Order: sequence, then C-alpha cells, then structure tokens
Amino acid sequence: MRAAFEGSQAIARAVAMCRPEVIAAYPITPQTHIVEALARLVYDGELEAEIVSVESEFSAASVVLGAAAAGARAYTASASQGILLMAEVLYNIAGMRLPLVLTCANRAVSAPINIWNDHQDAMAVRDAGWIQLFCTDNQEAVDTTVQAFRITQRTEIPVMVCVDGFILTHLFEPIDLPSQEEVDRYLPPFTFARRLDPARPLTLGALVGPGHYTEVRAELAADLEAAKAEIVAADRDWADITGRFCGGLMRAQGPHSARLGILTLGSIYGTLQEAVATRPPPEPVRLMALRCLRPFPVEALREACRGLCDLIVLERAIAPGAGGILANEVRAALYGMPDAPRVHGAVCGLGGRDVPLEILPRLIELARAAEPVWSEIVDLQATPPVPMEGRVR
Amino acid sequence: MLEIRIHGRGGQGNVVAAYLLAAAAFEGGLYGQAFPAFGAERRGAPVAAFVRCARRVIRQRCQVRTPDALIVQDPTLLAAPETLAGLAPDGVVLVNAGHAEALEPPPGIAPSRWIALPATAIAEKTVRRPIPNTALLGAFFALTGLVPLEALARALRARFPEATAARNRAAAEEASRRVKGGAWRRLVDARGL
Amino acid sequence: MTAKDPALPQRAATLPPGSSRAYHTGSWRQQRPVHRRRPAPCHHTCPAGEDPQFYIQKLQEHEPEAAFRSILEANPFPAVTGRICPHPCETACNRGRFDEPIAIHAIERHLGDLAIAGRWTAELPPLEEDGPTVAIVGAGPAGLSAAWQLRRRGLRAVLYDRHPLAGGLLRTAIPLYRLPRAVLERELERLFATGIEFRGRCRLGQEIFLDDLRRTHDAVILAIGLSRPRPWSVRGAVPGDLHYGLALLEEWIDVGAAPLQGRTVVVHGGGNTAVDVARLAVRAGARAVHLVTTRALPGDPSAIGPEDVMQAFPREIEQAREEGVIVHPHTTITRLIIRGARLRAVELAAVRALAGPDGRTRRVAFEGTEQILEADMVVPATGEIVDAEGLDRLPRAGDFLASDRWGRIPGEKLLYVAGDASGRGASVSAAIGDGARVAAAVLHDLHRGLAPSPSPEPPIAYEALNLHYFDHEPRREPAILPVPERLESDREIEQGLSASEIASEAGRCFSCGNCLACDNCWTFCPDLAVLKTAEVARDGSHYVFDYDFCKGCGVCAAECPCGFIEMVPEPPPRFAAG
Amino acid sequence: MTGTQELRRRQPRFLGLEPGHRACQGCGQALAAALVTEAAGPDVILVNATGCLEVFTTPWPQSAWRLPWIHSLFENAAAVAAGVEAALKRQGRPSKVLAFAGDGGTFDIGFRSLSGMIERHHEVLFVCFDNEAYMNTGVQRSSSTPHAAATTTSPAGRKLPGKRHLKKDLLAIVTAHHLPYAATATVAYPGDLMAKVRRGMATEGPAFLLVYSPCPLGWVHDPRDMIAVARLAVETGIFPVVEFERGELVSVLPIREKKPVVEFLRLQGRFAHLLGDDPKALEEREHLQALADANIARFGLLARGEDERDTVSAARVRRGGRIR
Repeated sequence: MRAAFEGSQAIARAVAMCRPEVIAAYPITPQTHIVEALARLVYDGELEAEIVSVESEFSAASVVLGAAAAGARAYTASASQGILLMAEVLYNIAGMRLPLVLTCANRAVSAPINIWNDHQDAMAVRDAGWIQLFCTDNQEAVDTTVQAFRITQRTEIPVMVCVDGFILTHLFEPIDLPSQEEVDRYLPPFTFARRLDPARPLTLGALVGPGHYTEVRAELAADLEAAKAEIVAADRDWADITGRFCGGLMRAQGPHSARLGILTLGSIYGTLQEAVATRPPPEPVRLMALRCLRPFPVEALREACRGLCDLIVLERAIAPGAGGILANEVRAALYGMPDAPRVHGAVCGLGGRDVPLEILPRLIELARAAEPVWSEIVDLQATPPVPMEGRVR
Repeated sequence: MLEIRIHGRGGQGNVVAAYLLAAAAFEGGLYGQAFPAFGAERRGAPVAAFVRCARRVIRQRCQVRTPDALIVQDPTLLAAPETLAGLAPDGVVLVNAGHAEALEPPPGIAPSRWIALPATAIAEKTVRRPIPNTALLGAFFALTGLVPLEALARALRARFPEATAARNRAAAEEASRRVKGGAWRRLVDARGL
Repeated sequence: MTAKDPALPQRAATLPPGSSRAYHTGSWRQQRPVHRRRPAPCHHTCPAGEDPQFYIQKLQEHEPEAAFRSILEANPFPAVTGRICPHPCETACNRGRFDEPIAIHAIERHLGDLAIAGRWTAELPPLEEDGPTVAIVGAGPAGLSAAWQLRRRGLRAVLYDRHPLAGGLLRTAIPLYRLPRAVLERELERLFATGIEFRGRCRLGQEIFLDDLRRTHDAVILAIGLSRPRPWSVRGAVPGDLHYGLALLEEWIDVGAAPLQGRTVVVHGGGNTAVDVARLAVRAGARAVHLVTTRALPGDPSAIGPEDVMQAFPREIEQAREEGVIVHPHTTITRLIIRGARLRAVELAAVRALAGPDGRTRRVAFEGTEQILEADMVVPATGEIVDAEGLDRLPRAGDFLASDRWGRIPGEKLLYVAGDASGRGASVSAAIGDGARVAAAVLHDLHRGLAPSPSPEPPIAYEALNLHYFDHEPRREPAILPVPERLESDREIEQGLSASEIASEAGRCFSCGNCLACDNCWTFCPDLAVLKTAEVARDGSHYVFDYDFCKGCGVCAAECPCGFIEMVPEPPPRFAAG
Repeated sequence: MTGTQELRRRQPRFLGLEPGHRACQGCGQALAAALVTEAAGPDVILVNATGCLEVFTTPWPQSAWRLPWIHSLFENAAAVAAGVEAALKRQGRPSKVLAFAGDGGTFDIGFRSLSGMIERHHEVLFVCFDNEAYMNTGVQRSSSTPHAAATTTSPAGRKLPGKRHLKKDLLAIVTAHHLPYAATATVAYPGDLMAKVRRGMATEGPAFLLVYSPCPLGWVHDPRDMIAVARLAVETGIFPVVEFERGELVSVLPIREKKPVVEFLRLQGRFAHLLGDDPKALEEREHLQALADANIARFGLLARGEDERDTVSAARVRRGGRIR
C-alpha cells in the first residue's frame, strides 16, 4: 500500500508486521519516533509484543539479548551515545550469535553534543560482529527492516539497520508498505536452536580460553563472510514478492563509460542522484551506495569499480588522525586490484550539516587533483543551514 | 518542482503544516516531500520546515534554500532576515497577520506576490484553537491551485480524528474563501506542476 | 549428558549441561576427609563394655531388637543392669557438660524390658559338642557373664554355685525394690535356654573340689565373689548378738524377716550393703536407723577425693534418707558402750581423710569430738572378703585372690579368677565386664580367640564435637515411688520411662564419635563431593566421599556435629608397575 | 559406571550445580549457588553476571550447570533476565527466571539494571552472592566491603587501616523499590536460605535475595571455617538475616546467644590488622562492634528466650537428616 508517512512511522509499521515478541528501547533523539510508534501499536492492542521500557540503552540491548536467547523475536532501536553505551553488549550479542534486529537512527557522537545526523555511531561499532545495512531512503528502510529479521534468523548474526537520523527518520514522503500477508509469506515464524529451555538445558556464554577462543572468533568471521549470500538472497526473495530491490550488497548507477565514480553511504545518495540529473557534470559519473558495510562486500565493490580512474568516497564520519573511515576500507578493498582507480577521501555532512546539490561540482573538482586526495572535509566553508544570512531580492 | 518553506514558532504546528502540505500534494496525485529544519528548539522559538512537490520522485534530501513559496505563521518572524532569505525572484509569500491590511510587503516584493491573512482569527472561529496552520494551507491551495481542497481534507482525515479534521477543514475552506483563487497559478505552472 | 551430544548446537562455545563431571577436581586435594569412629564416653566408661551410643542409634533407627542384641554382646542382663547399675556412662556423657546427661540407664532398662516382653534372644553358633568345656565356680554376675561369653563362641560352660539357684548377689543381696526378681528370672531363663549348664548346691571344698574341676574341664574360672564379712570389732569389743549386714540382708531377702523390730540400729559402713541394710532396718520396724560412715556424702565439697566419698550409689543414699535413715558422714565409731551382753550406746567421733606423707590417705578421728549415740544394735557393713575355703593353695592379694588383669592366676595353667573375688569387681557391671574379659583370656588360651584387646582408645572429647547443631533440652527423669508406698511393699521404687520419653531421650544423644546421619556433610560440601547412601555405608556412616571431586577443604569435618570426620594428609600417588 | 557414579545418580536431591567446578577449596559462593539451585530447580532459567561463579562453573569445554544458563556481561544480569522473562511471558512458558551476581555485579556496576528490573516488576528472583569484594579480579574493595576490611585496593596501611567507608546498605535501597519480596540469608543456615529461595520463587513480580557467601581467599580464613565465619557474622549482628515484603520488615533470624564481634574478626586475615592493641585497631574494633550493635537494635535481632526460629533452632540437626 502506497501512502505518505514519516520515516519513523513507516519503519515502526514494518517492524510490527514482522511480529516481534519483545521490544526494548531507551529514548534518544532521533530514534524516539520509531519506539513511540511501536509503543502506541502495543498499547492500542494492534501489536502483541512485550514492550520493555528500560532505564538505559545498556539494558535495552541486554533485554533483547536475553529475549533472543530465550527464543523470542526481539527488536531495539537507538542512536549515537546510545549505540556507544550499548557497545559492550553489541559485541556480546554477536559473539554469542544471538539473532535480533536493531535500527540505528544515525546521529553524531558528542562532544560537542549534537543531535543531528552523521554516521559516527555506526562506524564506532562496525567491528562488533554485526551485519550493518545502510538505507538510502525510507522505502529501503522499510524493506531492509523486513529483510533484516529473515537474515538474522538464518545466520544467527544480529543485524543493524542504519537509517539517517532526521533526514530519513523525520522525512515525510510516500512509501510502499508491504501487506501483512506479504511479510508473513516472506518471514517464517521465529525459532532458535539454542534457546534457553529447562527441557534441554544448555550453557550459553561460557568462558573460553586461549585454547579455543581463536576458533570461536574464526567461526564468527567466516559466518559473517558467508552472510553476504544470505543478504543478497533475502533482497532477491523480497523483490520477488514486492517488486522492490534494495541493491543487495550495494547500489550503482551510471554509464559503463564513466571514469569517475562516487561511493557513499545512506541518504546522500539521493541528493547526488538529483544533482547528477539536474546539473549534469561535464563527464559521466558512476554513483554508488554501499548498502552492506559489514560484511564488507569486497568483490561487489571491485566489480562496481571496474573501468574507473577515480573513485571519490563521500562519507559522513571521520577517524580523526586517520581520515575517512570508509575511504580507508575502500582503499584496502581495492588494493592489488588490476587498474584500480585512484581513491579520494571526502568527508561531509558532519553533525547534520546540510549536504546541498552543490556538493557535486566540489567533488568533481576534488577528483581533478594531480595526486589522490587522502582525506578532505569538503563542506568546511559550505553555506551554513537555516538560520542563514538574509539575501532579499 | 515547487519548493516551499514554512516559518513559524515552536508549538504552532509548523511541522504538521509541512506534513499536511506534502500529504495533500500526495493525495492530489503529486509526489510530496516534507521535513523540518531539525532543531533542538523549544516552544516559541523560530522554526522552519521544508516541502517539495513534483510530478516525479524527489530524491534530494537537502534543505530548501531558494524557496518558491514562503508560508509565515507569525508576522513577527518577518523581522528575522532569514525568514525571507533565498526567496526566488518570482517567489510568493503568504503571511498570517492579525491586521492584514496594515501589513506592507517589504521592498522588492510586488504586492501581487504578497498576501496577508488573519489565519489565527479564522482558526479561533473554526478550530477553536489559535493554530493558524490549516487556515494558511487552505488559502495556499486556493491561491496556487496546486491540488484541490478535497486533497487537504483527505490528508486531514488521515492525520486527525473525525471532528478535529472537520474543524480544520472548515478553517481551510473559510481561509480559501478569503483569497482570490488561482492568483498564484502562474508560479505553479512555471515549476512544471 | 556429560558426553558431547551430537545433536547439540556447538556454535559460539555452547556447552552441554553437567559436563564438568568429566573434570576431576579431586586432583587438587592435599588432605582428605575420612570417617573415623571414636568411642563415645558412655561406651568408654561402661564397666560392662556396652556401647550406649550405638544402641541409642539403633533405637532411633527403629531397630530396638538390633539395639538389644548389641547390648547382649557385652552384657546378658540389660534389664538387670538397667535397674541397679550406678551408670558411670551418664557421669561421663558429653551431654552432661551441655545441659544434662542422657538417661542411658532408662534406655538400657527399656530395651531389656522390651526383650523380655518380646522374648527376644541372641543369635548364637551351635555348641561344640566335643569341644573344650569350662568350669565356672560361682553363678553371680561375673560367672554368668563369663559363661555367656564362652557360649557366644560355641563353648560349653558349666556353672557351679553353693546356692540352689543361679544369680549370686543379684538374687541374695539386692533388695526387691531395686530389682524385681521376675526380671532376674526372665533374663536368667534366656541365658540358660542357650545350653549353659548350672549345678546348684555345690560348695567348693565340700561338694566340689578344685582339682576335680581342673581334671574334668579344660579350664576353670573362679567367680566366687566376696562372701565372708570382713571381721569387725571396736578396739576388740563386739556385742554379744552381733549380726553382720550382709547376713541380715540375705535373710531379709530370703525369708522377709529381720530381728530389728523396735530397736535403735546403727549401721557402720558407707557402701551399698550398708545403705541396703539401713533401709531394710527401716522396713523391719526399727525405731531409729543411723548410718555411720568415715566418708563424705556424695557432692560434699569437703571430700578430698573419690576415695573419701561413700561408695553407695548416690540415688540409694538419697532414697535411704528420704525413708528416715540418719546418715553421719565423716564419722566413725570409737567405742561401744556395753552393759552386760547388751549394747547401750556407741561413741562417735569426727573423722577426716588426710593425705599421708607416702601419698596414701589415712583417716584420723579427732579427739574431743566424741559424742554418745544411744543404740541397742550395731550392724557392721564394712565390706566382705573372699571366702577361700578349698582354695588354700592359691596366692592371695589382700582380701582377694591374686591374678593378672586377664584373671590368670600366677603359676597356674588355665585357672582364672573373675569378678569381686579378683578385686576387679566393685559393681555388678564391673563384674560382668570382668567376666567377659576373663572369658576372652580363656578363649585365647584355648586357641578359640584372638589375644584380649589391649587398653581401648581414649573417648572423643567434648571439644571435638560441633555443638552449634544442638539445642538445650531437659532430661526425662523416671518417676520415683513416694516413701509411704515404698515402706508398705516391695514394689520397685524407680519406674521406667514411657516409649515416647525414651524416644525423646534418644533424640538428645550427640552421637559422639559416630555418624548422626544429620546431612551436614552432604549439605555443606561446596564441591558436592559427599554422597548420601540409602543404607549404612561400610564405614558405619550414611555418606560416602567422592574423592573424584572432593578438594579437601575440610568444611565437612568442621561442621560434623559428632567429630566423626577427620582430615588426613593425602596419601602419595601409587604408580602402576611397568 | 562406578559405584559412586551409580550412587550419585540415585541421590535424593536435585542438583542445579554439578561437581567438577573450579571453585577454590571451601568456596562459600559455590555452596550458596548449589543450595539456591537445589531449592529453585529444575524448571528455572539462570542468568549469571560475570564473576567467580561464572568463571569457575563454565570454563570451556565443560559446564557445571544442570540448568539452562546464560552469561552475558558483568553489569547486565538483571536486564538479560528481564529479557528472558519478557520472552517467556510472551510465549506463555511457565519457567522461572533467576539472576545471579556477586556484590560487584549487584551493589556497583550492575545496580542500574537491577533497579530497572525491579521497577518494571519483572518476575525475576535476583540472587546476590555477597562476598564483599571483587574476588574474581583479585580482592579489590567494592561498595559491599565492610568498614576497615583490608583488600588489595583498601590495604591495611600505616596511615589508613583498611576500607575507609561503610558497607553500602543495599537492602534499604532495594526495599525502597517497594518490591514484593526481599531478604538476606547465609550459607550457615541452609534451611533458612532454601526456604527463602522458595518464597522468592513463589513471588509474583521481582524478588531479591542477598546471600552472605564467605570467600576463604579474599577474607583470608581457613577454608574449613567457611561456615563458622558465616555463622559468626549472624551471631554477632554483623550480618542481619532479615525478610522484607513490600518494603516492610516481616521477619528476622533472632540471635539466641550474641557473640562479640572480635570472635568474628579473629578468624579472618582481612581484619588481622584490627586485632592488635594499638589505639587505631582498638577504635576500629569498637566501631565494628558498634555497627553490629546498631544492626541488632535496628532490626530487633536479639531472641527473647528460646525461639523456635532463632539461630540455635535454625541450625539444629537430628538423626535422619536436616529438615529441608
């Protein structure tokens, strides 16, 4: 059903259609609208689930951890400081291979305190052992949320769905919501083989010494690699039902002749698309959006970069003292690839700074540099967002 | 594409106005996008929201810097330079003002592009609350003919309980009768809508 | 599921339940707990060698017959000793330091009476028809006990006694109100039903002769007791109509008469016989009865030691005084005032026992403390000596026949002396114990048994118990017949305890040095290395240590209420050969 | 199958904790956990915070647990248990949820999630095994460490003799949540302990049980004295054994024969520096005695005459086993 929704509302309805049994969360902007909407559904009796309104994100993550271990489909959402407060538990959930879904309404991490969007929070936990999927718009947010529940159930690896805070969570636009019937057809009832059960008592979370720790970690690493196929399959099967495709591991658009590519994460992709369409650059450009940050889709990325001379990695996060986080991972991924493109690192939109259409020419300019650009914050001098100085004609 | 910026104060239903505008556009068969200038503002502070309408999917997520239309829910906001900032050369302004006749357009804006309306008074009469947003929307749709008023009515019903929706619809209709229908039609045509 | 379950999801180091059982933490141990049974004080002090702790346990386990049988191993007359024994076991009882001792004698008596009522018997081996036979002279407690022990090992014993019936002083010298004869008869019947022979009216040196007995039997035990009164006079003077206490007592018990009607009687002596005579005097209608003894009353702090306290059982002295006997402690008779042949009065003087330079105590009568006590009869009861008629050749030791502690008479083969005649008597229980000890020696000398066990292990100390697990609870005292009723009949004075009172008393037992089956070790083991057994384990406990997991912390030993668990160093590992 | 294995199979007792765990000799926590799970099992799910208990029961590849058991982190046992409980509730499964943590995971780092769990009224029995310091990391002081006790981070120094602060009154904080059931117990009185576990299990809503669990390593006492130390803590008034319902004191374990605190101190190396006759030691001794007396006065711990529920009666044994 196509209707106009605020992103958070649409995500909440998608979660509800996946029939979660336990939902736990702690309020933090800009995630709040999602959890409020879910609470409303439960309190109105439209959703049969336990809502656990915890005293901290730490407990939110812990509650869904326990619920998943007890064999319940579990969901939580957070952002920014919340994700960092959860960090210890996030590693734990993945290490224990507990299936559950978390929506991260991406937001900057203080200090300075800032409630607006960037990707620093998701980046901070990218090595926790989770699957991390980024959404370019709310339609993808909805579709990816449904897919996430199937992926986590099949892989026993937790899935973090990253949605740009405010820019998507608070964006009101027309969205195709799946029908309950479609979701039920796609998503089997939740089961968990290692469920806590007195009838079959197991010990979960044992102490593992040097003699076996490596093997357990290797198991997780290998299974995350293998999860790529499951992520692609989940997207394909969902497309078979809804006709909507989220790009599997990553999206790419643009002519084969293009020598310049721009790779980004999340909602900037739409702005770049619009910019290319409305302000055609002198040379063709290939636009790419990485959907799957973890596991990192090395093969897909190399495939998408074939024929490029320059690749600009545009990202909304930074590793102070090491440049762009994604840019560095891309460089590593392309290392040793025959005719690998030059990789330019571009950082923008930190702490919610508006990324206007005018970003495109700046990027193209960047790629013209004689030497590859290691890392540059491209919107340092950008026009500040409203309030701004008046220009009355 | 038509880009609209709505200025108001926290608590005046600024975001709701933006969402309603986009929802009405959607109901009228257009693609509508709305989002607030996400702030940490509290009640009373100046706030802005953005709306885009087009006949195709709108992909950009950036803010509206050069609006084709401004909806100003509180005339005192006109004192702040950013309120009128970036208005397109042929852009229009709809202002809520108690004494509409007394309010002159600033230099550089032709009277034809300037309409003041006692929306709060209308709201107090119809909605029985001093929330001018739906009255302003009614007037805006009448002036631009962007979508029929019925589309706004559907959007109102989707968002509010029956009675509230009806009262707001009354406000919109009352306001629409106070303005010259289609006065700004040319702007809308010029934006391909 | 200690082994790996193939169906088990192994992902993320998931583990099967209880799999730690494959890991034997017992290898950490440097010391290990063991059950070590140690004699309870009651067991250690019982002259007859009974183990009250054990029979109280059996009673609590609802096995009264097993409890009774355990007594029979040491003593064939629980119903008798339960009545007349001074029960030193109760004096030694650890519970006495906590609140009051267990009423052990009442429990023993209860079991004895149950056995009589239930006609319970011991399980014995068949008699060795052509095996050795042992002659026992004297069918008193010591002789009967020796015969019983020999019988328990299948040997034939023949008892000879000068009286027509067996029992010795149990029959002739114990007042009926202390030991109803029916009780004695039943226990003797049970004894003789096992094939022990009795030949009455055989007085040594008249009907039977030692040499004949030694010829016709493989061994001879002399259990002849002390039947001759120690000669008595005061500065050589004796009244014309002198009656010795023991004779009066035997006559009274036999025919129920004594020439004491209306007379003022002074009994001289502080032993049980003296007290019994004083009490019979009361019953025989004496006007007044005085008991004069050089020793102190029990509990008198001025006594310098046990040897300065009356030997009679405290409860008997107490009852005698209740009945009107006037006791003169630390007093002696210094002169008899006789007119013609008749006694008119006795002169008494205060006496104290003093430790002499040689360490032995001597008694001194203090000049100037004399007083005159009008009396027309004085009855000496100052003890008896062995009647050596027909035994002239045998070595003597003072009033007794000489022997080693196993009863072997020096220079004689297979000739023994047991009981009072050996000087090892002092009480019926002691005589029973001595009879058993001598029997053990006989069995050994006849190659029918091991060497008599050496001196027993010391009893477990009060401090070795963990008393946190016990609460104070009063001892149940048997009912005592009121004085008027005592005097008008021979009814038994001390009553028994009811079954429920007996159960309560048994419940007060600390089970010193033996398993109480209280579950403490089972409950408190942090390593779950103590296992409870449905039946009694080999070591007499109700628990088994699982050394695969015991780390040797010692909590079980510390919290065992009974001192039954001991920590011992871990033995060094034994390496398999090759 | 050997005799002992066969005998073990036939034990008339449910074991939630199996032997072969790696606890120290005389570990009070191991005993406490065994007694608690014996009383609670078998239809329960255990959630265990990081700590000695977790480490010594589940070193891969062996687990000492006979019950479904999960360990997540140090500070979130209550929250994980809340999640398990929510799942069971949603699925209509009847099993009961127990959360285990040491004093660190309860008084300190785990307190936030404990408070949240109780406030949200989850039907969880939270059991704190209180051994009064961070034993798992090598005996560092916690907010549960008693005043003047020596730990590696509150050593018996020349200037400062042991911990400077008081033991946190956690029970007062917990009962302030107005929860249905909260109590203290100790390994020295297993009957009382197990009865309280059953009461906690029967409680609708959150229940809290603080179990005094001696640590021979950290308290520096002979392992064999484990029970004696716990018993003296009660008999001196140092550790009040009490029971609260809806924040109201409903019962105590009365002390029949009160013991001087010094008897308790004397058994433990962590108080060794208080046994001398220098003024400082004397003052601290008197302080601890005063604290014990204050407990006794506050909770009315002295038995009036002989009470069938007092310290002596509660410990009493008889032939044929303890009344369970």
